[in-house]
Amino acid sequence: MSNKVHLEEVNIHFGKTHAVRDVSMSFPENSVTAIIGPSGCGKSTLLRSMNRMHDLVPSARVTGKILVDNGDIYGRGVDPVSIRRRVGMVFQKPNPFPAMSIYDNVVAGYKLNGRLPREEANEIVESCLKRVALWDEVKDRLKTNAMTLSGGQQQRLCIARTIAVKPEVILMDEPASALDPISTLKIEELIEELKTRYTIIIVTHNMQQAARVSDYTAFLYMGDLVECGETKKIFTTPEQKRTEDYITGRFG
Amino acid sequence: MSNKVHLEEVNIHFGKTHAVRDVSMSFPENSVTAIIGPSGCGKSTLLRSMNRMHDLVPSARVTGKILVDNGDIYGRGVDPVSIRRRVGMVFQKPNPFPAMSIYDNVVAGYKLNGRLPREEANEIVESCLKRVALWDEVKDRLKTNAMTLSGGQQQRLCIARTIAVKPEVILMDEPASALDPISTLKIEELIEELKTRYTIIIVTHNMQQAARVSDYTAFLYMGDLVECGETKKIFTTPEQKRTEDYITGRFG
Amino acid sequence: MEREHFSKQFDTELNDIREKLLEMGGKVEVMIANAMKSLVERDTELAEKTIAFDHEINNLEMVIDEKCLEVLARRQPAARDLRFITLALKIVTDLERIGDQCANIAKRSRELNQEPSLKPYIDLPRMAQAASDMVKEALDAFVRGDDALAIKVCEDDQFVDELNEQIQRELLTFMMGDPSTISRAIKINHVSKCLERIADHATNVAEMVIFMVKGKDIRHTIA
Amino acid sequence: MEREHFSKQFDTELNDIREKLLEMGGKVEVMIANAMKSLVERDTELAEKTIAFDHEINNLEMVIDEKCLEVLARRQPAARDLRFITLALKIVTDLERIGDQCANIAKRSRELNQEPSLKPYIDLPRMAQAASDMVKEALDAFVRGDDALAIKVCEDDQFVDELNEQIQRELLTFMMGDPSTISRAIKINHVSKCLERIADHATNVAEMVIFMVKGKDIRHTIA
Amino acid sequence: MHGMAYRKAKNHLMNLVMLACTLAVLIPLGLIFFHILKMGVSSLSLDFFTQIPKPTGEAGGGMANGMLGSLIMIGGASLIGLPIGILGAIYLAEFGGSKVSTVIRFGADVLSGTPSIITGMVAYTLLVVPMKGFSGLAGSVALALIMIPIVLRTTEEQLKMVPGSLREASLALGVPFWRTSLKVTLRSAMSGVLTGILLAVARVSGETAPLLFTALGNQFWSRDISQPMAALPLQIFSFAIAPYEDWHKLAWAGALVLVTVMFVLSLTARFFGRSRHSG
Amino acid sequence: MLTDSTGAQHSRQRDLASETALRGTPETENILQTVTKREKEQAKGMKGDLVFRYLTTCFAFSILAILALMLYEMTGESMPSIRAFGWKFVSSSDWDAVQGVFGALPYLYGSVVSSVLALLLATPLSIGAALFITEIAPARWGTIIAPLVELLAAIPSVIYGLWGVLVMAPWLQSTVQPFLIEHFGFIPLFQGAPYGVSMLAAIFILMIMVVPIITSITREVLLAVPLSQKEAAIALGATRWETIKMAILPYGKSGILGAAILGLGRAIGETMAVTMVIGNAPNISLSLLSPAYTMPSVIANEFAETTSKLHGSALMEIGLILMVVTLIVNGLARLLIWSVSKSANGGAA
Ligand SMILES: Nc1ncnc2c1ncn2[C@@H]1O[C@H](COP(=O)(O)OP(=O)(O)OP(=O)(O)O)[C@@H](O)[C@H]1O
Ligand SMILES: Nc1ncnc2c1ncn2[C@@H]1O[C@H](COP(=O)(O)OP(=O)(O)OP(=O)(O)O)[C@@H](O)[C@H]1O
Ligand SMILES: [Mg+2]
Ligand SMILES: [Mg+2]
Ligand SMILES: O=P([O-])([O-])[O-]
Repeated sequence: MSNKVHLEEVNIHFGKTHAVRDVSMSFPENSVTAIIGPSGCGKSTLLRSMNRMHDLVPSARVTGKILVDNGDIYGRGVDPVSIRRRVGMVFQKPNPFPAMSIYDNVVAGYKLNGRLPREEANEIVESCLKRVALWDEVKDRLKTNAMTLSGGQQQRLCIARTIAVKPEVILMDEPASALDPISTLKIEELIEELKTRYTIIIVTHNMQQAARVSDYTAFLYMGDLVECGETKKIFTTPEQKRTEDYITGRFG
Repeated sequence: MSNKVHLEEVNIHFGKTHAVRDVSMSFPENSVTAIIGPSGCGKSTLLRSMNRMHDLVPSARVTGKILVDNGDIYGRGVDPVSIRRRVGMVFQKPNPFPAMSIYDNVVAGYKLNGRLPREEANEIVESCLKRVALWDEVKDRLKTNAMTLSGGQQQRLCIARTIAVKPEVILMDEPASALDPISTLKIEELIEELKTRYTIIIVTHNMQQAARVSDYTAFLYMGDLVECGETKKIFTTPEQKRTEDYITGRFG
Repeated sequence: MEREHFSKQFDTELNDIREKLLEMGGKVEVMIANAMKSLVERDTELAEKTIAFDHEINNLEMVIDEKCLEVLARRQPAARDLRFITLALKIVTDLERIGDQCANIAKRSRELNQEPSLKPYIDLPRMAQAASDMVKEALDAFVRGDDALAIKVCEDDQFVDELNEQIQRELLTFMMGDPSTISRAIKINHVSKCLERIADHATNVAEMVIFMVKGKDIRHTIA
Repeated sequence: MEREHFSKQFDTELNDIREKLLEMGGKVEVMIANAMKSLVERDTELAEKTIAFDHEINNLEMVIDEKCLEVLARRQPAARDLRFITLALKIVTDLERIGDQCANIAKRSRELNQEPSLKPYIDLPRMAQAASDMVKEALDAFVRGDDALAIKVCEDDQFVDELNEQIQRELLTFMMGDPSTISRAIKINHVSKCLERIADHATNVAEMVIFMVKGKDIRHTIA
Repeated sequence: MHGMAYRKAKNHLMNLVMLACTLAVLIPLGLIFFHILKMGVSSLSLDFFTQIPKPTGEAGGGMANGMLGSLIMIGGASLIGLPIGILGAIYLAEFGGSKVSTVIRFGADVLSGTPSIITGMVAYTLLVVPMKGFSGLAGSVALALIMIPIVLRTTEEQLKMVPGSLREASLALGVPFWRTSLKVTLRSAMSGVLTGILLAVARVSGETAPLLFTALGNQFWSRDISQPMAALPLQIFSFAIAPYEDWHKLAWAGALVLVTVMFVLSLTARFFGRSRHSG
Repeated sequence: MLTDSTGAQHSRQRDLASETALRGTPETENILQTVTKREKEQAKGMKGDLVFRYLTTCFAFSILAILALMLYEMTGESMPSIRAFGWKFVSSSDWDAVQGVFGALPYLYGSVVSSVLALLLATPLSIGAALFITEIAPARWGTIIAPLVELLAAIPSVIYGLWGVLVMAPWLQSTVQPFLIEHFGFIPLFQGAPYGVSMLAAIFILMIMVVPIITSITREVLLAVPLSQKEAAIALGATRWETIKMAILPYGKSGILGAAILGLGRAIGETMAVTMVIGNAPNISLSLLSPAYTMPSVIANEFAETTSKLHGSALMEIGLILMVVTLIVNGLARLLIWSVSKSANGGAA
C-alpha cells in the first residue's frame, strides 16, 4: 500500500505557541488512520494543516513538508482552494448549510465549478447519498430543509457533501463526538466502508473509537508524535512507555 | 444495605407522550446506580422525577410513588423546594453561577436563601472543596470568578455546591459527557469516593462509563425498565435478551 | 439464530475467530484419527507426520490468541461476546493440549512400531473414537451455543474414563503374566491415559460452553 | 516500579487479581509439598487432605476467572493491562491443572501406602522440589513482570524432563526384575509424569509472562 | 464550467466592491464627525456649561438650563420606565411562552417602533391637556414610553440568554423560584441588562421630538417638573433653525456636548458588554 | 402536579402517626419545633413565588395597557377630523388652517418617497460595508471601524439635522444640485431650481442616518454566523466570495432583512433631521430638488401651535396614520423574520 499523505518534520506555531513539533509520518492510501492524544496535544492543529485550513488564522505558521501524492501542498504557487478540493474535511459538529435543502447541500461544493446540468446533479446526489447510506432515509424528501434531519443524519449529509467534490483524502475532526451512541456507530460503520475509496484521517479523543475504526493509530503528546503504527499493535503491544501509559489510563 | 430511594409503578407523561412506563425499582443506600439506555428512552425524565424538577414543566405529569426514606416526595403538602435540598442534582454541562466567585458558588445554596455566618461559610467551602478534590487546585484563588476554571474543575465545583447543602441523594445527568477524557476520569473517581456518604444515581449513555462507576445498573428501553441489577452481572451475564443485545451493540 | 451486531466488522471478526476455532478443532480431530491409525496400522511414517503436525496446531493457537486479544482491545466486548472471547482464549489452550496428547500418542506409536505387536487394539480405537466425538461435539456446542449438547459431552466423559480403567487393568494382567511386555504395556497405558486426557479437555470445553450460554459456571460441580 | 492508574479503583482490582493469583500459587506449592510428603512419609491422612484441598484450588480458579471477566467488562483494559488479564485467565487454568496433578499424586500415594514400600524415594523429591520452584518462580516473574526470571524457568524445564526420563528407566529395570513391583512401579511412574507435567505448566506460565512483558509470543519456539 | 481563474477574478472584484461600500458609508459619517468637532470645539466655552441662553442678538450665553432639564427628565423617565421594563421582562423570560406573552412582546415591538413624536402627542393629550400646561413631567413620561420597550426587550433577551441549566442548578439547590429569578437569573444577566439600560438612556437623552409639545422648552432655569422645562436637544434644534450665526455656534457646542455624552454612555455600555463576554 | 390521591392520603396518615408517636420526650419536642419552623419557611417560599408571579405579570401587561391607551387616545382625538374629512383626508392635498380644510396627501407622499429611496440607497451599502468589516478586512480594522459605526448609530437625530441644515444643504445647493440640473435636467427627477433644503437633502440625511443602524445590525448578524458554517464552505474549496455567497449570506438572510426593515421604520418615523432639511413645503413634485414635507415634520411644526380644534385633530389623524403605518411595517418585518427563522430552525427542534 502506498502512502497518500506524507508529513516531513512538520512544525506548527501559533504566535509563540509551538503546537506541533517535528512530526514526520505517513498515511497509507485507502486506510483509516486515527490521531489520538490528550486534549490540547495538537491533534486538530495537525489535521487542519493537511488541507491548509490554518491559512485563515493569521498567527498560524506551518513549516516542514506536507506531501499529498508526493506534491508539497505548501509549495510555492499551490492554491489552497484547489488543495481543499482534493483534501476534504468533516467537522466535529454537523454543519449542513441551514438555508439549503438536502439536495442542494450535497451539490453545494460541486456547484462552485459553474452551472450543473440537472441530470448530472441528480446523479451525484443519489450516488453520494447512497454511499453514506442516507439515500433510503431521505430520498422522498430531498427538497426539504437539511436542518430537519437528526444530528447523525446531518453528519452523514456533511460527509456526502464532502465526497461529492471527489476528494482523495478526507480529514475528520472528532466527527462523532456531538452524536448519540447509535449515530456514532453508524458513522463508524460508514468510515469503514469509505476507506475502500478514500484515505481517511480521523482525530478522536475517544480511544475506544480509534481502536474500533482505524487501521493505523498515531499518538500525539504535547505536540510530539510519540508513536505511530498499526492500531492492533498500538492497543495491545505499544512500543513506547508513554503510549502504553496513555492507552491504559495511567496519566497525571 | 437498605434502600434509599424507591420507585413504585412510576409513570411519567408529557402531554400525550408516555415517557416512562410503570417503573418500579430501588436504589440502595450508599451506592452508585447507573441508568442506561438508548437516546430518548426516558433516562433523564426518570431521573428528574426524583427531585421534582418536572414541577416546572406544565405539561409533565408524574404518577405512582417515589419514596425517599419511605416518604412519598409527591405527597400532599410536600414542598418541592425542601425535596430538592435532600435530593441534589448535577447536570450535563457544568453550570456554576457565572456572576459568582468560586467561594460564593460553593455556598450558593445557603446564600441564595439568606445570610450565612462567615466562619461557617469558610468551613463549608473548605470541606466541600476538599471532598471533591478541588481544594488544592483553587485554595489560592477562592475569590476569582468561577468561570475561570476548566470544564472539569467547574463540574467538580458544581458537585461541591450540591453537597454543600447536605443532600442525601445526588442525581447526576450525564455529568461527564461535556468533558474531555481526563476530566471524565476525575469525575468518575470522585463519584467512587462520594458514594461512601451519598446515594448516587447517574444517567449516562456511555455504557463503558456505567460499567466503570456503578454498583448497580438499570436498563431502560422506550420508557420501560427492562432489567436492573448488579453492574457486574448486567455487563457479563444479563438476564434479558434485550439487555444483552443493547450491551453487546446489537441494535437496529 | 442470533441478531447481528450493529458493526458488521465486529461480526466478521467474531466469525473469523469462530471459524479458526472450528478449523483447529477439525485439525485436532484429524490428528487424533491419524495418531490412532499410526498405532493400529503400525504406520511409523504417519506417526512422524502427526508429530510434525502438532506445529500447525501450536501456530493456530497463537493466531487465535492474537485475534482474541485484538478484539478485546479494539471492540470492548461485553456479556455474551465477552464470554465468547474469553472462552475462546481458554478453549484454544485445551485444543492445543489435545494436539500435544496426539503427538504423545504418535510418539508412543513410533516406539511401539519398533517392537512386535502386543495384542490387537480393540478398546483403544473405541476410546479414541469416543474422545474424538467428544471434541467434535464440544466444539459444535461452542459454536452453536448449544448447551444441551455440551451437557451430553460432560456425561460422555464417564464412558471414556471407564474404558481407560478397563484398559489399565487389562494391561496390568499382561505385564504380570509376561514381564517382557512391560515396556510395551507401559507405552500403551500411556496412550490410554492420553486419550483419557483428551476426553477431559473436551469436557472442559463443554463446561465452559455451558458457562458461555447460560452464564453459569458449572466447572468443578459435576466432577 | 510502575505508574499507577488514573483510577485507583482499577488499580485495586488489578492488584486484587494479582494477589489472588499469588495466593493460588502459594496454595499450589503447599499442595505439591504435601502430596510429596504424603508419598515419602507414607502419610495417607495427608494424602486425603491434599485430595480434598484440590477443591479450594478449583474454587479459586472460578473466583479469579470471574474477577477477570468483571474487569474486562467494566474497565476495557488495553495493552499491558489487557495482556495481564488475558494471561491471568490462562495462568489460572495452568494452576488449576497443577492442583489436579497434585491430587493425582496424592491418589497414587494413597494407593502406594497400602502396599509395602518399593524403594526409598531420592530422585522424586528432588524433581518435586524443582517443579515447585519453577511454579514459584514463574508466578514471581508474572507478578513482577520479570522476563529474565521467566526465561530461567523455561530453561529449568530441561532438568525436570531429564529427571523424569531417568526415573522411568529406573522403574522399568525394577519391573523387569520383579513383576510383583509392576503395579507399584506404574504408580510411581505416574507420579513422576505428574511432576513433569507440573513443570510443563510452570513453563507455560513463564512463556506467557514473557509475552506479557515483552509483547512477544515465544510459545512453541524454544520447545 | 468556470475555471479557477474566473472564480478568483470574481473574488477580487467583489472584494473591491465591498471596500467601495465601506468607504461610501464611512465618508459622510466622517464628515459629520469632523464638523461637529471643528465647529463645536471652537464654540465651546465655560459659559456654555454655566449660563442660560442670552436673548437674541446678545453674544455669549450657554445651555446650562437645558442640560439640567435633560438630566431631570431622564431621571424621571428612568424611575418610571426601568421597573416596568425589567419586571415585565422577567415575566416574559420566566413565565412566557404562551400566547399572551407573544402578544405582549409584539406590543413592545410596536411601541418601540412607534415614531417618538407620537409618544409626544400621546403625552400631550394625557398630561399637558388635563394639567393645562406643558411640563417636565409630561416630558419624562414621554421619554419613559420610549425607554420601556427598549429596556423590556433587551432585558428579556439577556434573561433568555441565561442558560436554563443555571436556573435548574439553583432550583436543584432548593432555592425558591422568585429568589432564583432575582438572584441567579437576573444577576447573571446583569451586565447585559445594564448595557440595555445605558443604551436606553443614551437613546432618550438625544430625543427631541417627544419633548416638542410636552416639556416645550424654557429660556430660563427650570427645576419644577410641573412647569415647562428646558432640554439640551430642544435647544440645539431651535438654535439650529434660527437664522443667527451666534446661535448656530451654540447649537454646534450643544451638539458636541451631546455627542460626547452619548459616546461616554455607549463606551460604558460596551465595557459592561465586554466584561460579560470575558467573564 | 398530579399525584394519585391514595398516595397523598397514605403519606398524611403516616405523618400523623409519627407525630403522635414522637410527642413526649424533650428531644422529640425539639425535632417537632424545627419541623414546624421548616414548614413555615416552606410556606413562605411558596407564597413568595405566587406574589412574584402576579407582580411581574402586572408589569408585563402594563405594556399592552399603554399601547391600548395610546391607540384609544389617538383615535379619540382624531375623530373630529375623521368625521369631517373621511377618506378625502388622505387623497386631498389642501391644507389650510385658516379655512379649516385639511388633506394629508403631500405629507404621506413625502414620507413614503423619502424613506423608501433612502432605504434603497442605504441597504446595499450597509451590507457591503458589514461584509467588508467582518469577512474581508484584517481583524484589526474591524475592531476599529465597527465601534465607530455603532457610535454613529447612537447619535441623536437632532445632530444629523444640525449638520444637514448647516453643512449639507448649503453644499447641495452650491454644487450637487446645479450639477444634477445641468447634466441630468432632462430627467423629471432632477428638474427645478437648487434650493438646498429639499427632498434630496432629506433622502441623503435619512440614508446617512440609517446606514449605521443597518450596518451594525448586519455586522452582528454576520458575526453570529457560526465558524463551522464558514469552515464548511472553505473546506469544500470555496473562495472567499463563494463562502460569503454560499454560507454567510443565506445564514444571515433573515437578520439582514430585519435590519433593513428596522431602518425603514426608523426612516418613516424620523422627525427632527428631516424637518430641518426637507424644506417643509407641502408639494407633491416629481423633482427631488424641490422642498417637500413629511408627516412627522408637519406634526413637529404645527402641533404646539394649533389654530383650531380641527387643526389639532387633523394632526392627530396624521399621527394615527403614522402609527398605523409603522405598526404595519414592523408587523410585516416581524412576520417575515419569524417565517424565515422558523423554516431555518424548525427542523432543529
Ligand atoms: N487558533 C489558535 N490560536 C492560538 N493557539 C491555538 C489555536 N489553535 C490551537 N491552538 C493551541 O495549539 C495547541 C493544540 O491545540 P489543538 O486544538 O490542536 O489540540 P487538540 O489536540 O485538538 O485538543 P482537543 O482534543 O481539545 O481538540 C493548544 O495549546 C492550543 O491552545
Ligand atoms: N419537557 C418535555 N416535554 C415533552 N416531551 C418531553 C420533555 N422532556 C422529555 N420528553 C420526551 O420524553 C421522552 C424521554 O426523554 P428523555 O430526555 O428522558 O430521554 P433520555 O433517555 O434522557 O435521552 P437522552 O439520552 O437523549 O438524554 C422523549 O421522547 C422526549 O421527547
Ligand atoms: Mg481538537
Ligand atoms: Mg437525557
Ligand atoms: O495439560 P494437561 O496436563 O492438563 O493435560
